[in-house]
Amino acid sequence: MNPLVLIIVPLVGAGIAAVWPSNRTRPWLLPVFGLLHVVLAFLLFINSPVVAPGAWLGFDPLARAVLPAVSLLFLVCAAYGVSYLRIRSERPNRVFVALLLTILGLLSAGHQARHLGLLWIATEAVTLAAVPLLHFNGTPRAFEATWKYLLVGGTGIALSLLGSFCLGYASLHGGGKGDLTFAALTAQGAGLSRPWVLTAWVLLLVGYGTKMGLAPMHTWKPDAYGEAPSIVGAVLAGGVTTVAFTAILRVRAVIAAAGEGHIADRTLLVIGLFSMLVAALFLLGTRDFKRMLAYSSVEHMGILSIGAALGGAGVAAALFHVWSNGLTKGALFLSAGNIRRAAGSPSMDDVRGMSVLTPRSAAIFVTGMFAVTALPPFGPFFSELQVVRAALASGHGIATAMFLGCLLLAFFGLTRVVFGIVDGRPRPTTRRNAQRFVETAGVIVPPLVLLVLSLWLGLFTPTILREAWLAVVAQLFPTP
Amino acid sequence: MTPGELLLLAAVSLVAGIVLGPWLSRIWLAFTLAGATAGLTAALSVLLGARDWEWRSAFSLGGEAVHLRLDGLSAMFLALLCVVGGAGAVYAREYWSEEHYRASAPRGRAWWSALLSSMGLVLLCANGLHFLIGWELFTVSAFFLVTLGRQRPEVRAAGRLYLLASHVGTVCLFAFFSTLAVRTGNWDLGPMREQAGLSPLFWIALAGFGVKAGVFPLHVWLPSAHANAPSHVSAIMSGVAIKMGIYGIVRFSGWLPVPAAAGWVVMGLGATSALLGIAFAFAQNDFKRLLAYCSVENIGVILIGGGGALLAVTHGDAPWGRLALAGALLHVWNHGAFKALLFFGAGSVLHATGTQEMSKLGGLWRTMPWTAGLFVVGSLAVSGLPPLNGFVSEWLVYLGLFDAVTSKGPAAWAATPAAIMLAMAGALAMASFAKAGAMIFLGTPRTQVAADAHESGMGMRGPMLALTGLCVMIGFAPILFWPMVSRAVESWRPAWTAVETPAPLATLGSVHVGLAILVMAAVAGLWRMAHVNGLRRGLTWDCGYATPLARMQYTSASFGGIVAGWFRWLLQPERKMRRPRGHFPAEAIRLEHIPETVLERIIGPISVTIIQVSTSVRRLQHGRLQFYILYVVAGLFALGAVVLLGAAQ
Amino acid sequence: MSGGTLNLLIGLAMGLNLLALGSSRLPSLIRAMSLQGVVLGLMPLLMEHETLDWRVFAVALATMVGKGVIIPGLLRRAMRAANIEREIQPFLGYVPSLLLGAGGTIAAVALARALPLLPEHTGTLLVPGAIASILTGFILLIGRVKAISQVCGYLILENGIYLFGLLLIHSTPLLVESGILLDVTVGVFVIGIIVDRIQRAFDSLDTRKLTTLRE
Amino acid sequence: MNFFLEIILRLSVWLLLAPLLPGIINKVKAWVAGRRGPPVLQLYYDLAKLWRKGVVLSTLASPGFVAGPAVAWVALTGAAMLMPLGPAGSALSFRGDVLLLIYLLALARFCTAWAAMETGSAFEGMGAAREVSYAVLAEAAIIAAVLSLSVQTDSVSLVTMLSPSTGAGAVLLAAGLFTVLLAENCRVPFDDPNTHLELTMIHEVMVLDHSGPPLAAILHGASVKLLLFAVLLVQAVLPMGELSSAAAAGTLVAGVLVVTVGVGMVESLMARLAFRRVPLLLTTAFLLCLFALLVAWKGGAS
Repeated sequence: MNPLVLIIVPLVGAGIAAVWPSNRTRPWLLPVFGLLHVVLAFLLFINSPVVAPGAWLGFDPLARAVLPAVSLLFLVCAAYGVSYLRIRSERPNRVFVALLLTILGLLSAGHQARHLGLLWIATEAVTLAAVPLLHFNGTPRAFEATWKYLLVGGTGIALSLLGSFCLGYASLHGGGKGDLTFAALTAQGAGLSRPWVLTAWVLLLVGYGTKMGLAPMHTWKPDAYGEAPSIVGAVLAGGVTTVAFTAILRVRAVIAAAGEGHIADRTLLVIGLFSMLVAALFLLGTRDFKRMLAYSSVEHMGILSIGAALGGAGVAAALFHVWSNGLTKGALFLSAGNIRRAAGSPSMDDVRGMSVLTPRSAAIFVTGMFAVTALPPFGPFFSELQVVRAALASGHGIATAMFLGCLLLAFFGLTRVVFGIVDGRPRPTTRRNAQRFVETAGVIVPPLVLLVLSLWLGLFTPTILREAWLAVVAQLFPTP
Repeated sequence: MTPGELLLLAAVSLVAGIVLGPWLSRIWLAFTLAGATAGLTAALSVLLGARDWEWRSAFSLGGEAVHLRLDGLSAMFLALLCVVGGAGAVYAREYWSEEHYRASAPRGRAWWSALLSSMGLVLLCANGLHFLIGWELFTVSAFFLVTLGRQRPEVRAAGRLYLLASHVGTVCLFAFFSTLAVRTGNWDLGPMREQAGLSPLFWIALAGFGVKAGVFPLHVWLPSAHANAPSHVSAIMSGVAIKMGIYGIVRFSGWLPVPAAAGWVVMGLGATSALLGIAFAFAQNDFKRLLAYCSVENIGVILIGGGGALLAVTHGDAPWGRLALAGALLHVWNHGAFKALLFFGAGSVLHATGTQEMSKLGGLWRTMPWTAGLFVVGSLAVSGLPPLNGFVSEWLVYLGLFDAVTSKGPAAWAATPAAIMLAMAGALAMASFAKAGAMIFLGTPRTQVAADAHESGMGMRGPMLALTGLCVMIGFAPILFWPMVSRAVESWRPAWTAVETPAPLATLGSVHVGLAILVMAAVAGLWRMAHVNGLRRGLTWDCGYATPLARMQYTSASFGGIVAGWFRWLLQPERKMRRPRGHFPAEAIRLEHIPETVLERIIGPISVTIIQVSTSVRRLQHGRLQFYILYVVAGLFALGAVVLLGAAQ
Repeated sequence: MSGGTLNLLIGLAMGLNLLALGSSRLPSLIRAMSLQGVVLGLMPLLMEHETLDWRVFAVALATMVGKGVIIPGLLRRAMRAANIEREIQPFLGYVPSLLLGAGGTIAAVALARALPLLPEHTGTLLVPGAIASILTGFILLIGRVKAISQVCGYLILENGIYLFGLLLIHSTPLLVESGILLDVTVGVFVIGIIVDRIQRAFDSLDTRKLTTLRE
Repeated sequence: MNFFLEIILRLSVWLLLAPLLPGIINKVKAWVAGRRGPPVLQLYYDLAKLWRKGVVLSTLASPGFVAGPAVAWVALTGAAMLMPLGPAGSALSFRGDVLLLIYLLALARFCTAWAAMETGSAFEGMGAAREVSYAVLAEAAIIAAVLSLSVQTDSVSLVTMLSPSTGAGAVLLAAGLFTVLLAENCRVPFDDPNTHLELTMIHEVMVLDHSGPPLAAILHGASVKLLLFAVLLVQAVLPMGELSSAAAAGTLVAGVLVVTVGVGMVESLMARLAFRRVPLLLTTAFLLCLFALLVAWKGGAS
C-alpha cells in the first residue's frame, strides 16, 4: 500500500469539509477520517512497505514508530471534537474542521518526509495551518497568542530553513550533487564540510527546537496552549511537536554520519536539561492550569531531547515517551478543557472545588496529572524509567540527578495547581457557570480512553511496538 | 491451602473490596476480613513452616515477569499488615460511618482495600520494577486516605506535605532501583551480597525508605499527616505504613552488601530519632501529634536494633546482632499493635469530644471507661513497661546492646550511647503517656465537650480489645512468638540459624504472668481493705482551697515544662506571656506553641528560596514578543557556543 | 562580469538594510523592503551561467512580484487601516540599531570568512549579504514595537535566507525554492490577516498592548 | 515447694526490714540535731495505724487511685525479689533480669504518677511532673551504672554482675549510685520528705490525697525502694564474693546501715537544692557512672 494515502486521505477529507454544507453534521467528518487514517496507519504499521533509498517520502522506520501514535491521538481528539463543536455550535466550524484534517495530512507528510526541504515545507505548512485554529475563540487574548505563535514560530522556521541551506551547502561543498534526501546526506557522511555541518546543526536545532518548544524558544507555547481550544492544544502537543522531534532525530543522524555525533548529543543534552529546569521552575509558580499543561509539555520535550542525546536505548525510550506522553497529555488537555469550560476561567485564583462541580473530569484530570508525573503503572512511568536507565547505563550520573530533581520540582508544581483547582469549596460564580456544563459521555469518554491507552501502553507494551522503536535505533543510530 | 492459594484469595477479596466497597459496606467488610485472614494465614504458614513461598508468572507486566516471594521477613510484615488492616476495617465502619461522612466513607472503603493490597504487593514483590509500582500505588492510596476529610484545609495541607515528602523518597527509590537494575543487568531482587560494588547504593535506599519510615530529620511529613488523618488511617499509617520504610531498609540491608559505616549510621539515626522524637512528643498538646511523634521514637528503637544487627555483621557475625534484630522485628509487631490500639483510642476520644487538644479534655474515664482502660494498657505497652509486649522487644534490643558493649569491640562505642539514649527515651515515653492518659481521662472535664462525651460502640471497642489481647499475649508468652521472629532473622541472614533461644523468654513470660497475678491480687486486696475500713468521698485537697475549678488543674504544657526546658534548643517554643502585675493582678496570659522545628526552621526557608528563584525566572515570561525573539537569538548563540566548545575539543 | 553586477546588487540590498534600520516612517520602511525584494528577484538571472532556465525565470518573477508588490501592498493596506505613519518610541533607538546593523554587516563579512566556499562563490558577497540581512531582520523584530515594522523585519530576515538560498539555486531542485516562496507569501498573507485582526481588536498596531498573556 | 518457701522467706525479710531504714535515718537526723526524735520503729506504727484507717477518696478519683499504689507496691517488691542478697543470691535470676528490675521501678513510678494525677489537683500534678521528668536523668545514670557493672563482669544477670569493681571505678560508681539513691528516694538534697510546703516537694506532694491502706502501701513501697537501692549500692562496691557467707551477710547488713546513716547525715548537713539545680546534680551522677563505665572498660581491655 502506498504511504501517500496517509497524506491524501485527510486532505481529501479537508476538501470535503470545506464544501460540506451543514454546520451541525460537519464535525462528524473528523472522527470518520480520523478512523480511516488510524486504520490505514495501522495497516501500514503491520506490513510496512520497503522504502526506496532515494525516495522523498516513505513509511520508513521512524515514521512507523511515531505516526500511529499521532494518528491514534488525533482520532480520540476528533471524537472529542464532535461534542466540543456541538457545545460551541454558535461558531461556524468549517475552517476548524477543514484545517484540523489538513493538519493531520501535513503531519503525516512531515513524519514521512525523507527530504530536508520537504520536511521543512511540511512543518512550516502545519505551523500555518494551525494559525486559524488558535484564534478559533476569537478573543483578543486568542489573537495575541496567535500573533506570538506566528512570529516566534516563524522565526524558528526561518532559522531551520537557513539550517537546511547550510546542510545543503555542506553537501555541495563536500562534492555532493545537492541531493537533500537524508539517505544521500547520510551516505555522504564524512564528506560533508565540517564548519557547514556544525552551523547547520545549530540552526536546525534552534529552528525545530522552537517548533518543539524547547527552552528558551518555548515562549509561544503557554500562550498558544492557554488560549487555543483544548483539542487544538492536544493535537499541537501530541502531533506538531512530534514532527519537530523526528526532524531533529533525522538531522542528528546526518550529523552523526558526518562524525559530529558527540557534539550533537552534548547540545541535545544541554538544551534538554535546560528545558526541564526552566519548565520545572515555571510550573512551581504558574497559576493557570492550561498554561501549566504547556510548561509540562516543555518539560517532556526536554525529556525527549535528553533521550535522543543518550542514543541507542535512550532513543528507544524517547520514542516510547512520545507515545506515552502524547496519549497521557491528550487526556490532560481534554479534561482540562472540560474543567475550563465548566469553570469559566483557567486560573486557580478563581477556580476551586471542581471535584464537586465536575467530578468525572476532575477525577480524570487528577489521574492524568499523576500519570504524566510518572506514577506507575501508566505509560510515562515506564518510558521515563527507561530514560533514566539509559542515562545511568551511559554513565551520565549528574545528568540523571538533575533529571530526577527537575521531575521532583515539576511534581511539586503540578500537584500545587491541580489540587488547588480540584479541592476546596467552589465559588458561587463558578457554581453558576458550571450548571451550564453537562459532563456528557462525549466529553468524558475520550480522555478516559486516552488514560486507558496510556495504562495499557505501560503495562503491556506490545512487542511489535518495541521492535518498531528499536528499528529506528538501528536505522538512525547504527552502532559502529 | 498453600500460601499461594491463600494469597490469591486475599488478593481477589481485596480487589473485590475495591470494586464493591463504595456501595456495599457490609460486604466490603466481609471481603476485607476474609482477605486479611487469608493473608495472615499465609504469612503464619510461612513463618511457622520451613519453606519460603515463591512464584514467577508466565506473563509479563510492564515488560517484566511478575516475581513474588514470601519469606520470613516479608511474612512478618505481612502478618502485621493483615492484623491492623482487618482491625482498622472493623473500626472504620463505626468511626468513619456512612451517616457521618456520606461523601467520603465510600471512598474511604475503596482506598482502604487499595492500600492493603498495594502494601501487600510491596511486601511480596521480588522484582524492582513491580516493587516500585506497588510502592507508588501504596503512597497514593495512603494519600487519598489521609485526605478523606478533604474539606478541611489543614487536612489538605497535611496531605500535600505527605505527598511531596514521599515523592522525594520515591525519587530516591527511582534512582536506587534503576541503578541497581543497570548494575545487575536485570530487575530481579534477591540476595546479592557478593557483588561488593553495590554497597554505596545502600545510602540512596536508606534515604528513600527513611523518608517513609519517618527517621528523625526526614520525619517532617509524619506529625501533621498522622494528626489530621482519620484515626483508623493514622492507625494503619503509624502501625504499618511507616514500617514499610523499615521493611525496605531491613530488606535491602539484608540483600545488598552494606558499606562498613552502615551500622554506625543506622544506629545513630535510630538513637537520634528515639530521643528527639519522644522529646517532641512530650511537648505536644494535641494528643494525636503526641502519638505521631511517639511513632518517630519507636522507629528509632527499631533502627537501633537494626543498626546493632548491621554492626554485628560488619564485626564478624557477632551473635548479639541476632538478638538486636530479633528485638527490632518483634518491636515492629509490638509497635504496630499498641500504636494502632492507641490511635483507635484517640479516635474514640475524638469521636466523642471532637477535639484533639488535651487542654480541652479531662475526666473522660467516667463517660468512656472502656476507652480509658484500653488506652492505659496501650500506654503501659508503649512505655515499654512490664508485663506487656513493649518491654519484651525493648528488652531484646537492650540485651543485644549490652552484649555488644561487653564484647568491648569497636561496636561498643556505638552501643553504649545507644543504650543510654534508649533508656532516656523509655523514661520520656513513660512521662509522655502518663501525661497523655492523665490529661485526657483523669481529673475533671476542662470544657463542655469533654463533659458530655460518650463511650463509643462495640464496633470501635472490638478492634481495640483484640489489639489489647495481642499486646498482652506477646507480653505474657513471648516464647510463642520467638520461632516466627527467629525465622525472619534467619531469612535476613541465613548465617544466624541457631535452635536455642539466646534469651530466657520463657522465664520472662512466666515472670510477667506472675507479676500480673500479683498485681490483680494486690489491687483487689487494697480495694477490699479500703471498703472494709470505710470509704468516704471528699473534695480533692487543694491546700484547703474549697472550690477548685477545672481550669486549676495541671495542664499538659506545664506537665511537660521541665523537659521542654531541657530541649528548648530543639523545640524552640514560641511563647506569648503577660505576667500578672500590681497587687491585685487582673489577668495574666501564657500561651506556648511548639513549632515543627525541622519543617519550619529548615525546610521552610529552603523552599522559600526555591519559590523566589522560580518567581524571578517567571518574570521572563512577561509577554513582550520582542524579548521572546531575543531569547531565540540568545539560544542560538548559546548553542553555538556549546558547539564551538565541542568542536574545539 | 555577472559576478560584479551581482555584488553590486547585494551591496545595494545591504544598503537598503541600513535604510530600513534608520527609517522612522513606516512607508519608507516598507518601500525599502519592497525594493530589496525586487533587487533580490533580479539576482538569479544574473547568476545564470549556462542556458537560461525558465524555472529560474519563474522564481525570479515570483520573487519580484511577491516580495516587491503583493506583500508591500498588503502592509500598506493594513497601515492605512490603522492609520499610523511612523514608529513611536521603539525599544531600540534608530541610531543604536543603525550602529548595530553596520557593526553586524562588518561582523558578517568577517564571519563569512570562517565558512569555506566553493570556487564559483568565493567572489560573491552572498554569504555576508545574507548574514547582514538576517541580522537586520532580527534587529527590526526585536527593536520595533509596531506590528508592521516587525513584519517588515521578518521579511528582511526571509530575504537574507533567500540570498543564502541563491548559493544552492542550481544544485537544489526547484521544490525548495518554490516551497520558500509559497511559505513566505502564505506566511505574510496570514501575518497580514493577523495584523488586520490585531488592529481591529486593539484598534492599534502597537504590540506593546499585546502583553496580557504573561506569568 | 521449697522455692515458694524461699520466696516467702525473702519476702518477709524485705518487707519486715524495709521500714527500719526511714526510722534509722530519722534517728540519725534527730541525733545530729540533738533531739530525741521519733522511735526507730515509728514507721511500723504508722503503717499499722494507716492499715486500719478508712479511706477518703477524691470525688474525681477513679479506681486507678487505689490501684496505682497497689501496682507500685507489687512492682517494687517484685524488683526486690530480683535483687540478690549477698551469699543468698536472688529468688530468681536470669539473663537480663537487671533490665526487668529497672523497668519495674519505672512501672512503680508510672503508677504513682498516675494515682497522683487522678485527683486533678495542681499540686499533685506538679509533683508527678517533677517525678517523671527527673526520672529521665536518673534512668540514664542507672543504665550507665549497670553498663559499667556488666562490662567489668561480662554478664547481664544481677547475681553475677554484682561482683564489685576495685579502685577508682568503685569510688566513682559508689558516688554515682549514692546520688541516684538520694534522687530516686526523694531525699535531701533533691527533695525534703518532711517539709510541709507543697511547692518544694516531689514525692510527698504526689501522695497528698492518699489515705488509709493505699497510703500505707505507698509508704511501705517507698521504704522497700530505699532498701533496694541501699543493697544494690553496697553489693556494687563492696567485695563480698571472697568472704564466707556469714561474713558476707554481716558486711551486707553493715553496708546497708552505713548507707542509711550516710543518708541521714546528708539530710542533716545539707539543705535542699533549688529545683533548677537538680538536673545539674543528676547529670553529675550520670557522668560519675559513665566514668565508672569507662574505667571498667579500660580495666577489662587491659
